[in-house]
Amino acid sequence: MIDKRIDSIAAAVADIPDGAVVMVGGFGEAGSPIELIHALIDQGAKGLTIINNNTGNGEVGLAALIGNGQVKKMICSYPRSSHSKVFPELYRAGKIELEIVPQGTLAERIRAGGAGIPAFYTATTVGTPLAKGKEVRTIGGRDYVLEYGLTADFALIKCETADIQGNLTYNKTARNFNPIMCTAAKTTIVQARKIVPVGTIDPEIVITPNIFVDRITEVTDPLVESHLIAQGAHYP
Amino acid sequence: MIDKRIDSIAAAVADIPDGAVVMVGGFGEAGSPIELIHALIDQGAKGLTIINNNTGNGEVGLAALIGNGQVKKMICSYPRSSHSKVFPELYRAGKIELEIVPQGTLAERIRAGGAGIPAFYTATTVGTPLAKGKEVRTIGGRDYVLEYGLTADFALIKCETADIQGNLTYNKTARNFNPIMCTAAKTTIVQARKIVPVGTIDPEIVITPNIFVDRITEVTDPLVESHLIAQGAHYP
Amino acid sequence: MSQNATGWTREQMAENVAQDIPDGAYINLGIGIPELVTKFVPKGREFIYHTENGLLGMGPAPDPGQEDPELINAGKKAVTALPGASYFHHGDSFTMIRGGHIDVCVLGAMQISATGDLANWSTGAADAIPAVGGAMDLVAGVKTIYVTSQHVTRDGTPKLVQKCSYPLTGKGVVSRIYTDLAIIDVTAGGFQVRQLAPGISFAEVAAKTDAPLLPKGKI
Amino acid sequence: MSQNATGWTREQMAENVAQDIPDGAYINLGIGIPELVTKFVPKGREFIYHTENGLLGMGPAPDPGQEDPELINAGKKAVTALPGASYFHHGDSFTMIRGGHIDVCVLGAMQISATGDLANWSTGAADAIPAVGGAMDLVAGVKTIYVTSQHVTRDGTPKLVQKCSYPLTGKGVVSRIYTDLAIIDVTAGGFQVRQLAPGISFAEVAAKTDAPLLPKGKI
Repeated sequence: MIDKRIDSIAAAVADIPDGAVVMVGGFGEAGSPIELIHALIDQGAKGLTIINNNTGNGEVGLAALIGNGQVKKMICSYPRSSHSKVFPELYRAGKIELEIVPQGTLAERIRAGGAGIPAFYTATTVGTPLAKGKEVRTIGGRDYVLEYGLTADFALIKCETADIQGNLTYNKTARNFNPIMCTAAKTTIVQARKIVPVGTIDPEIVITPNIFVDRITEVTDPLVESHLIAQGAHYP
Repeated sequence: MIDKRIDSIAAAVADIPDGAVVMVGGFGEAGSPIELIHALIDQGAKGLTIINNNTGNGEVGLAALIGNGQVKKMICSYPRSSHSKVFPELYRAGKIELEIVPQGTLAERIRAGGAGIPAFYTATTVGTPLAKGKEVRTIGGRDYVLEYGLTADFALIKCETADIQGNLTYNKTARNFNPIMCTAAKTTIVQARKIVPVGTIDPEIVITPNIFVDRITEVTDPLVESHLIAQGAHYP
Repeated sequence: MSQNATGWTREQMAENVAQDIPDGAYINLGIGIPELVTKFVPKGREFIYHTENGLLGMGPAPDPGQEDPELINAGKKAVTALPGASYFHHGDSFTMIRGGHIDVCVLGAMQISATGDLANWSTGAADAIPAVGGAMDLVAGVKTIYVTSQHVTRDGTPKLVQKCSYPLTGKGVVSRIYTDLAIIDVTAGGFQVRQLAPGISFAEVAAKTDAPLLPKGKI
Repeated sequence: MSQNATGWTREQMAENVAQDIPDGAYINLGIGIPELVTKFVPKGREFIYHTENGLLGMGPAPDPGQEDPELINAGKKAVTALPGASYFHHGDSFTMIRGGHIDVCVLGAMQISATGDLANWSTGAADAIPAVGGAMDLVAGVKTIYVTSQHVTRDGTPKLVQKCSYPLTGKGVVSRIYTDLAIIDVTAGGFQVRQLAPGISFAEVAAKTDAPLLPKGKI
């Protein structure tokens, strides 16, 4: 029986090397794999390129990974938030690179990367500074810019329920970038609130089919980022 | 309260004009909106361009629409089947045009059309006769052909359950092209085995969100194409 | 609508927007005044709200204590899901936006040009950290873009200009502007007043607009 | 495996393929001999089957009378869904194929060239109706393409050739061929025997191959 469970969170992220490109699921705190991120802080890989919509909040989760000096470059749409101090300070000090990508283009680039589409055209950014240096093509009388698919070495994913072979469901708006990131990484590592036997999840409601998942760990009672921030917590 | 129900199948397809581009859901008989197709035969629109993976079976459903002389052009991946005589005869007689598109490229062109992506690159067909006349571009050391998004004036869709505002679920492999076609047509017309009140379908299991649906009709006990063919049936 | 010598309030601006949105519309609302549109849905109409982080059928904020950290909107505030809602991933969410399926998007603005260019994401200042979110996708993909904003900045500088000096969000995308002083269409001939706020004169609006302004009814 | 003077049977060819597929592999099987692979899964291994019309975890044909016309495979035959299966639409199904997520695809062939070109969709005859289905997507996207086929056509014409005369399905895509006479790798140096069927000589295989054939173990 195929079984993709990994005993510990630490083991699940143990082989992420320095310089890896890592997609991190979540939009704000919803769907953010905070335990996997903290395990990556413990593990210590450096020079990472991180793909996420934001740059984390407070001094936990993604913000803590950045604050710990492990991230060389961020690819994101919105590197600001009301509780985010870590990224702005590093960015202004020239200690972290930033590739800003509109949210929908970021999503489509990830989806394209997972779907074997190396490049596509989109009207988003046409006529704006973010189109600078990009190929523009007129199709059917309208201008579009060329954008490239994005892939990663690893994806860190949070889901609600996983079966042991990797079929996944999500909780509400925690779905966000997680399913498309599962498709775009060589190795997809998932923290599930609950792991269930094969055959438990109705085939009609599987959101991420098991082909896109490599490793699963159970985190029954995950940390809640906004609660941690309210408490003034920091990691490590 | 938004309510997208239409009283009759005939009313649902009444305004499809001559020359319309119509996507028809289904792969083989699974997910084929046979009652909507028969209503389109009754309605009589001519010179249609039809987008479907196949060209129908026997002398019912899509094959009957083609046999009735209403179709000017087929866009499909596989215009043959064990019970399909109608299309081959018309094609050999030069009475119908054919644009052959690999199944995955067909799916992606429809998905792109629905997603506002006018064009994309894919490795499918590179080095084959189907790449003839297409732009080839080398990206990351591999060759890809340029393909364009597909949209339609109407989509005819079969689903399992619809709520009255157009959230849809499907049955097993009847899902196939239906959800992506819902996104790519100006007007999406759905036959549902069952129509339920708003709030009945769990938001987590909606496959087609209601934004992609315009009209819904209930067909509680749809015809089964393979049964009709076994009976030697033909339409009208 | 109560009269106000200094123009419309934020609530009245949102109400003006809501009046122009048809029954059954799918809507995406930006942060700030646009969010107030939900409070002024005209009688007999129903709007369905989209939030780009993967929810269609978004409802109001939950009661205090009922927040779910995994049910939030694009502004990362707790929301609810109404009956008929659906969840989906970011790829599908921007299929709705980029594919032209959302009917109306209401956004705030830093500047709007006479040709409908919108600047609302960056001052272009050297030390600013660029942050665009979904704004460029929305203006490129949604059928109708409405802007609602104060007519001038806090220091009195016009936001309606001949040409934006801030970096653009999109080119030629805005069709109508709802300010505290007037409702203004972006036409082939430039800015044109559609309606003046009670007690506000055309001359006052024209004086606070840094581009030619056409009166109502003229070409 | 029983010896057979005229080479391997269809079942033995499928068994040969199955032996080379690792545990846990995601597989897409073409129509004909490839479908027989499911009968020869080596002990201790588990394969997961994908069918391009939207099912992962496809199981065997149902018992007679248990068919569901809406649960079929890409060949439009009734199938079942195993525990752990999932349904998805065609866009997502070809994300699996084009995105390189399927490990192995086993296909039939009309011709295979010494550089791994595959022709299996059209004779190119003037009156043929072109019909490609998902074949071109599979060979372009799946990590490993195995072909299983009789070594020659019914009239004795070699299928392994220096250059395909039929229209291509894909260029340089086939990595290994399982025929009734031999298992043959497509290498940088051309066709190379990996294993001969019991009772079949290298000379016989070489004589029935319309391209240079390297013996096992050379370069």
